[in-house]
Amino acid sequence: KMKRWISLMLLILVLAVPVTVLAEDAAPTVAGNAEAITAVQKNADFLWTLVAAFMVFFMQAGFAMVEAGFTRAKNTVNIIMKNLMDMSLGAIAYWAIGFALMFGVSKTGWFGTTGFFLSDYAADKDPWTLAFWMFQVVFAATAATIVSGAMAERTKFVSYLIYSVVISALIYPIFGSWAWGSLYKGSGWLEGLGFIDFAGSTVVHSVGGWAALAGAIVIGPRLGKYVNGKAKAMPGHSITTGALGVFILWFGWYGFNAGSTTAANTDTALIAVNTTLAACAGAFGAMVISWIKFRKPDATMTLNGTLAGLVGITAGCANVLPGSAILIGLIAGVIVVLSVVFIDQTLKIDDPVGAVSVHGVCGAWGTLAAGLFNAEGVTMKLIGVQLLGMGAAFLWVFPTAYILFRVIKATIGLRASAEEEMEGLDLGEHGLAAYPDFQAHTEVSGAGI
Amino acid sequence: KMKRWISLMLLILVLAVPVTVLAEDAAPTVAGNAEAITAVQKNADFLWTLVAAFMVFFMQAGFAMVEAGFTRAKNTVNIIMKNLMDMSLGAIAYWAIGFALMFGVSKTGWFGTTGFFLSDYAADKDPWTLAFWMFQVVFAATAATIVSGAMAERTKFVSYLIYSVVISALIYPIFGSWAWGSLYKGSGWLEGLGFIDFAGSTVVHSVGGWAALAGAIVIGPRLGKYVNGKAKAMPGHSITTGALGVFILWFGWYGFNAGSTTAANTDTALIAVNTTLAACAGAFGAMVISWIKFRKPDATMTLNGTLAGLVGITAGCANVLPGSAILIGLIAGVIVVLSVVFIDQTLKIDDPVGAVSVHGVCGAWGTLAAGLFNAEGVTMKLIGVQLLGMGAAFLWVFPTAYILFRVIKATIGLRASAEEEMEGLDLGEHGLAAYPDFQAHTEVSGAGI
Amino acid sequence: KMKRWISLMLLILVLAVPVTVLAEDAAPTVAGNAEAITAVQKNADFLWTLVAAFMVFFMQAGFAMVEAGFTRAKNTVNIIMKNLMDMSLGAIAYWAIGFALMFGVSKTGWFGTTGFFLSDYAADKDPWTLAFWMFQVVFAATAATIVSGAMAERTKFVSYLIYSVVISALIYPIFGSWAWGSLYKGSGWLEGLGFIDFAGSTVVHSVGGWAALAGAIVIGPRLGKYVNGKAKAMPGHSITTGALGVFILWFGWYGFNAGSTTAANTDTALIAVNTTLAACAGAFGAMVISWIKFRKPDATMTLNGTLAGLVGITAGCANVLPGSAILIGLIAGVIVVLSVVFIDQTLKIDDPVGAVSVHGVCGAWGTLAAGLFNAEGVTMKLIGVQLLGMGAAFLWVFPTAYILFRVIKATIGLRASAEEEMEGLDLGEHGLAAYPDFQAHTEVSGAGI
Amino acid sequence: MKKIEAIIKHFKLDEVRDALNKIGIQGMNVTEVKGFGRQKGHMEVYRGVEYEVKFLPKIKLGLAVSDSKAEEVIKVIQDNAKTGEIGDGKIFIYELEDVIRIRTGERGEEAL
Amino acid sequence: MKKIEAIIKHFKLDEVRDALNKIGIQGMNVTEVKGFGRQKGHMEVYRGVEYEVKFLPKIKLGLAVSDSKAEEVIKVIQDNAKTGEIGDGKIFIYELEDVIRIRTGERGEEAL
Amino acid sequence: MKKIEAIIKHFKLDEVRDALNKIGIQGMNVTEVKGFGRQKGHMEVYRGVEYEVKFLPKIKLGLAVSDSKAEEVIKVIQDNAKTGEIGDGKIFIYELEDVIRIRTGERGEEAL
Ligand SMILES: Nc1ncnc2c1ncn2[C@@H]1O[C@H](COP(=O)(O)OP(=O)(O)O)[C@@H](O)[C@H]1O
Ligand SMILES: Nc1ncnc2c1ncn2[C@@H]1O[C@H](COP(=O)(O)OP(=O)(O)O)[C@@H](O)[C@H]1O
Ligand SMILES: Nc1ncnc2c1ncn2[C@@H]1O[C@H](COP(=O)(O)OP(=O)(O)O)[C@@H](O)[C@H]1O
Repeated sequence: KMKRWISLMLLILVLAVPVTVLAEDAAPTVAGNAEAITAVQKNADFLWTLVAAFMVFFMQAGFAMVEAGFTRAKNTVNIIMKNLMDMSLGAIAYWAIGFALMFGVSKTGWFGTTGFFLSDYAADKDPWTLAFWMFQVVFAATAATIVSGAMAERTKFVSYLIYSVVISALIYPIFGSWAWGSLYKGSGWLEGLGFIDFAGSTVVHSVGGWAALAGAIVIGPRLGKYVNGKAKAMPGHSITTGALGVFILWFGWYGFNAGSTTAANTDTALIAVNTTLAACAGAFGAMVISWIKFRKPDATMTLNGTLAGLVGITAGCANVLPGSAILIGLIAGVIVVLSVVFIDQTLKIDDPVGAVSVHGVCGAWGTLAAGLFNAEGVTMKLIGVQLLGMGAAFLWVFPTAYILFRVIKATIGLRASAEEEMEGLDLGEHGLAAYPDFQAHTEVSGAGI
Repeated sequence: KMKRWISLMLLILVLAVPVTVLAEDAAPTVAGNAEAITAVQKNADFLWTLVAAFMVFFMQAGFAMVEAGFTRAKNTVNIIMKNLMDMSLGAIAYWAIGFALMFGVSKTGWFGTTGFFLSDYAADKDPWTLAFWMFQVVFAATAATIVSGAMAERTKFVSYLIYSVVISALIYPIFGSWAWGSLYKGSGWLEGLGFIDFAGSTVVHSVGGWAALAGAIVIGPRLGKYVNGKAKAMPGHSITTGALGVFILWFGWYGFNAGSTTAANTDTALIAVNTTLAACAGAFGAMVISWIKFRKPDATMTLNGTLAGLVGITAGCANVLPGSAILIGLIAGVIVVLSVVFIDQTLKIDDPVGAVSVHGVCGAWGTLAAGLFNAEGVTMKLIGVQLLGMGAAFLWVFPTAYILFRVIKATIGLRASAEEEMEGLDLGEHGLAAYPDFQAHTEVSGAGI
Repeated sequence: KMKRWISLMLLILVLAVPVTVLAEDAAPTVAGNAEAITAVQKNADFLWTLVAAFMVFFMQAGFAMVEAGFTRAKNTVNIIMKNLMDMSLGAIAYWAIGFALMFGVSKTGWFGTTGFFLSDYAADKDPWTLAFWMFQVVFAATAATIVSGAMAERTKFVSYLIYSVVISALIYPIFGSWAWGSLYKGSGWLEGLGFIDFAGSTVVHSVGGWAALAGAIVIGPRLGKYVNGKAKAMPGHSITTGALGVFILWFGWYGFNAGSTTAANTDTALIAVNTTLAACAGAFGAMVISWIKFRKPDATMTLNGTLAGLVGITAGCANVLPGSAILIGLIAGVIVVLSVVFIDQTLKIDDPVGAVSVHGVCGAWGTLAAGLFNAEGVTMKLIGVQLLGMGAAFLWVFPTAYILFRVIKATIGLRASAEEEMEGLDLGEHGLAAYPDFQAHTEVSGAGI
Repeated sequence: MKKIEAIIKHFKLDEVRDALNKIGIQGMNVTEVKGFGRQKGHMEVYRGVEYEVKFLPKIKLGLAVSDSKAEEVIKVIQDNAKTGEIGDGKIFIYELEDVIRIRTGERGEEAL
Repeated sequence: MKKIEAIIKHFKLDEVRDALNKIGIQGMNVTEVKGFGRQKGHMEVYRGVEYEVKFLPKIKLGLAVSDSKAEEVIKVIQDNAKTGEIGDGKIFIYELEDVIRIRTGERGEEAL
Repeated sequence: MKKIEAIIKHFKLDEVRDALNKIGIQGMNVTEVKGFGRQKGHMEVYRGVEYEVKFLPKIKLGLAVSDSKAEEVIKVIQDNAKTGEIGDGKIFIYELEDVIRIRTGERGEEAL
């Protein structure tokens, strides 16, 4: 008797669950318990998916700091505004259009056609639609924000806004639907073939990276970057800010990778460990190679290496072993250094923060590595599919982004005026310097010198 | 047989539950399972409530960075110390007094009278008291810290400390008990009427904002802010720092809003989505309006707009639809720009960081909006109650805060000496400049110029 | 009938669980439910353990900012690189060796001997091994990174790298195995005696602090720090950066302490509350004492005090009452100020950021306090064990670290050249200034002056 | 022509500049310097260590003016930079041999 | 000897310096100054408040040269700092009585 | 009176200042400048690109002294700023026509 009562009360206590079925019962039933269990697990899934999404959102701060720190002080306000607005406009565009194209019902396998303006939720009121959207929108924002770094210090603000809407509404979601559509209502041709890209080395990072490449090519180098064919160094204005950004990105990346389970399960452990080891190995690889090549351990390269390791493990974080993760990260760290130098000095494409190398090149590497180091064993077919996916990403993103930037250039113009660029975009575009009142008060350090 | 064993072991494995009831049973029972389910859900609730609380705590860093970045370098140490100490003293005051007034048993409906010094926990050892307190104390700290921005660059340090104890111990908790008391042991008159303020547009932000208004009025403008009746611009010293602060606040806000369920359930998804869209729309709205009004997209206004959108959605984040969230944020973004200009140039009240506009004004807007856009439909009565709540907040907070600041002014003094203000509060109040040894090493950029 | 179907579907929905047992059943069984419940709780445990680990990882950013902000601009790149690399190399070393020594099967009770290169996981594929490792590796990184602050502005980069591998691979894990080994497969002699150090006041902080002490002694003071026996002030270059670091550390500390349950249960609430109150009290204590001693509330001391409070509560966060937490933090805040002054001016050991005082001294205090304020009551035996543990930490870490640094000094050298030190390690070691292109654009503030 | 160099207090810059405008001064340049003089820097404490802030932040004005205008400029600076408190600063006068306006190549007085 | 002081635009520094190298200038020093002249600063808006950016960032070059070299140096600076637009800056020439090289104690011309 | 301008190494400032105090120097002002001279800046690498650090950070001291004190001051600066290595810097001496103390209006020697 007593016991029955207790347990009944307890059941009712399972507030989180709309326990309609149970309500009618006088006492808990096996079926009722089973339902309650599912509900609790579902709550945990929501909890994890959202916390992970919040961490991924925080990466926006990381991107803003990295890009601000690695560019010159006179363009800081501008780069920050770009990072803020590509998230702000991008999220609204993704709500209106992007999500539907990426995860809507897709007959063709090439893009979705249902769920614009989150209409799925309006229809069935299933909160999972919202939780899933929340997780996906911050991914879209990540892809979008990558470009700002590569086009920093010379891109017209308004033109950048247009770009960021287009990538969030069309370019990113369409490719995304090929590889991830079936995570919700879609069904992409690429995932159908068994393409492995767990958290988005290709879907997010390469996509962002190749768009960045197109942008950097179309807009051309910063004034004074190439003086009679020789690349000139244009150091950023705050390594401290840049490093903080990298740490924030690393932190957010745990949400990015481990959160991609969108379920609170035990797979997250392997993902977290792989993410950690790859990042560490990436930093180490980049430091060593830069030490050898440039005689000194280069800080900006080592920081890029950390990100390279993270990008590299993103695709395979759930299907490779920790040992492989170290290898993947290490190689990514080496690749990024070579790639930065190659793009900057050989291709003479001006990418102030190395976005193309970090996200585009290492994203490709990571996608390949997810196949090569697959714990379930590697097959020719798998490698083929991975290569196909990598190629598809490039062939879809680069041309479309290239055309986009060309069109912008031909119409409203892509680049700030030369005067504005020399004076700095901050005053020209925003009428505000980043450090208007900075006083070093160095008198105090009279004691410290 | 075997199966029984397994399941027994498994049950025992449910470590988190004080499984007294189960212990006696040889095998799991339906009632036992039901109890275990409740325990697991409870663990999830604790987990989410605490993680959310930690995120809200992190907003302290955001406030510190925003206020430091948007004020002048010579007052940076001071503003940081104020942000650190209003949390530190405020938390202790809230532990001793505030929590009891806000959530203690309240016969009158005007304030609680039990649970000082967390005595509830001492009594029944229910850990939920602690989890709930943890979530509430960071809210109190948020309300308290808002004021420092509006009174920045001229307020005496010790006077500020006194203020922050009073708001955390009395002003905030008493109003809070009217609207939220019943979340624990209290019962407020306002919530009784059906007042909607899910996460605190009014309870936290307006309260902070109106206290900030009182403070800014009583202390008066910074020296040189108004020269023969015209407002002068006093740009802050680091937009980078300010922007980082805004991103941190946005991140923490997810805990602030979604955490206000204080339960791991599926409602959090809608809240997270609304929070995101409102923030984005707020940034967009502020950017556009500033672009129109000031000819250029103003960075500090856009950053304020982001916060305005967040403040605006805080009340209604759980009861409006995503589409409405965009509208609410957009309007908040517009309001904040107009309000900043109006307060600064027409009312001639000097609020260096726009705290009154962001938290006070947009908090009021958000509270109204929670009624206007209520998904369950809007009634005249509801709007009435919302307006009543907004009015009650102003009528309680502004006078009490005004009196408080007047009393401080009349006794120990509220404002730093003119010399100190001109020289900067850092040296005067703390004997330390914020950037004592800052060297730009610009020689390196010889290459970069 | 219908009902059966529903519940079956629901059960299958419990995706997270490898529901082999259930699969065979047509309908949910009591035993099956019990198993499912355990699985859900397990998922929650993973979720919390990993989220906490990510927060602790984020402390690396905090350490980097604190150490960068509190040292001079010319050594900023170097200190950041050290913080980045001690995590990167440390994690790999801990994966290869450290974890095995700390948590492997330990016959002797002095160190583990199994599980190198995470071989435990390779063997049984139990994901918990990975989740647990993830949580532990960030602790190791914390212990390792403490030293960089005490040896800042003069330590050769390569020598620091070697040190950080050794502490992460040997010094920290071996002590850790004494106190925490049994959390996994080990069994340490110290924990056997009932030593209380819940989250690591001694295991992590004192260990790091004593290693820092050894390092600071062996390397000697910075040039110009002691001029004919008098300590000179060498202010850091950005209080803003340092303060941000402290806030980040505080945030991460919630993961550090509350996460040490490595289970999603209700104990976390008390831990979170104690952590909060101790940090607040620590800031308050340090502010007051510095105000008295130095005539003004010292910002860097108050920030140190916050950390002191956190270090102080780390050991006892789970076994003392909130009231005691305030006392513990308060005392820690006072201790740290006295200790910094004593070490700097009396012992004449140059510890630029006060790492020895914050982590070493307050770690010891916290360990003692965990005994003194034990809620279950304090016994002579308990105090004895606590003292024993504190002593053991010092006697193990200080000598080994001292020898390590001496060996490095005797071989590849520990200290940068005098020229390099005067010019700054950034240019010498990394060929890059931290703020190469910093322009204050003060012209804008013409309006603001 | 004369080169006039004035060390003034930070917060006096606006006033002095406006006053100079009024008497039609075409140009000047401003540098942030650290000053050391009778006005001794205060003692401060950093992490428990006492130390003297020896240098105070000052503003250095540099103006090239015609001989005829010199005295007037000096007077204007003095009147507007003055607080009467120690640390107000100083005005230095030098002989200026020649001036060239880069843009036009003009020399001497008309280059001012 | 002469002391030559030139106010030039920020982004002209590299050019001018390289040109001076070519004619064998041994040394100089550079200071960041804020300039005020014909070229008026633009109006800006901060949080809705209009204000004039009165001072523009400029670079001040300081060189000590022998009388014989002075004119050449002036010409080189002028040619390379010139954009033809308002705000190009100015060159000031002063008499320099003596120079000492700290390292060696040499005085006068050979100390340059 | 003389205006003495000295370019010295960053870390020599404290020494020089203290030495000048000893011989009773009332005032001076200090500016951070970037120096260019015999002491060539080192080559650095930024993200794989080699570039020369052409300017080195130096400290510029400015002192106005009476003719009688000039030589002594010069000697003190030279002795204390000297490391014997290239890059020690230089001392420049100019004729100073007049000085005004803003606070009091005193002119000439007593204004120093
Ligand atoms: N002999 C000097 N040479 C160069 N600058 C000086 C000299 N004396 C004073 N100054 C500058 O003038 C400022 C004010 O001088 P100070 O003696 O403090 O006040 P006052 O001029 O009112 O006596 C000093 O901070 C310093 O920058
Ligand atoms: N009389 C002056 N004394 C000192 N510096 C001056 C003077 N006139 C101009 N300058 C400097 O020269 C810079 C350019 O002068 P400006 O009048 O703007 O252009 P321009 O010389 O082409 O007419 C100013 O920004 C200022 O730094
Ligand atoms: N002709 C000059 N005019 C102005 N400043 C100079 C001149 N020559 C040298 N300097 C300054 O003196 C500093 C030291 O000169 P440098 O030639 O490097 O060493 P040294 O004087 O020992 O030969 C330079 O960095 C520069 O700031």
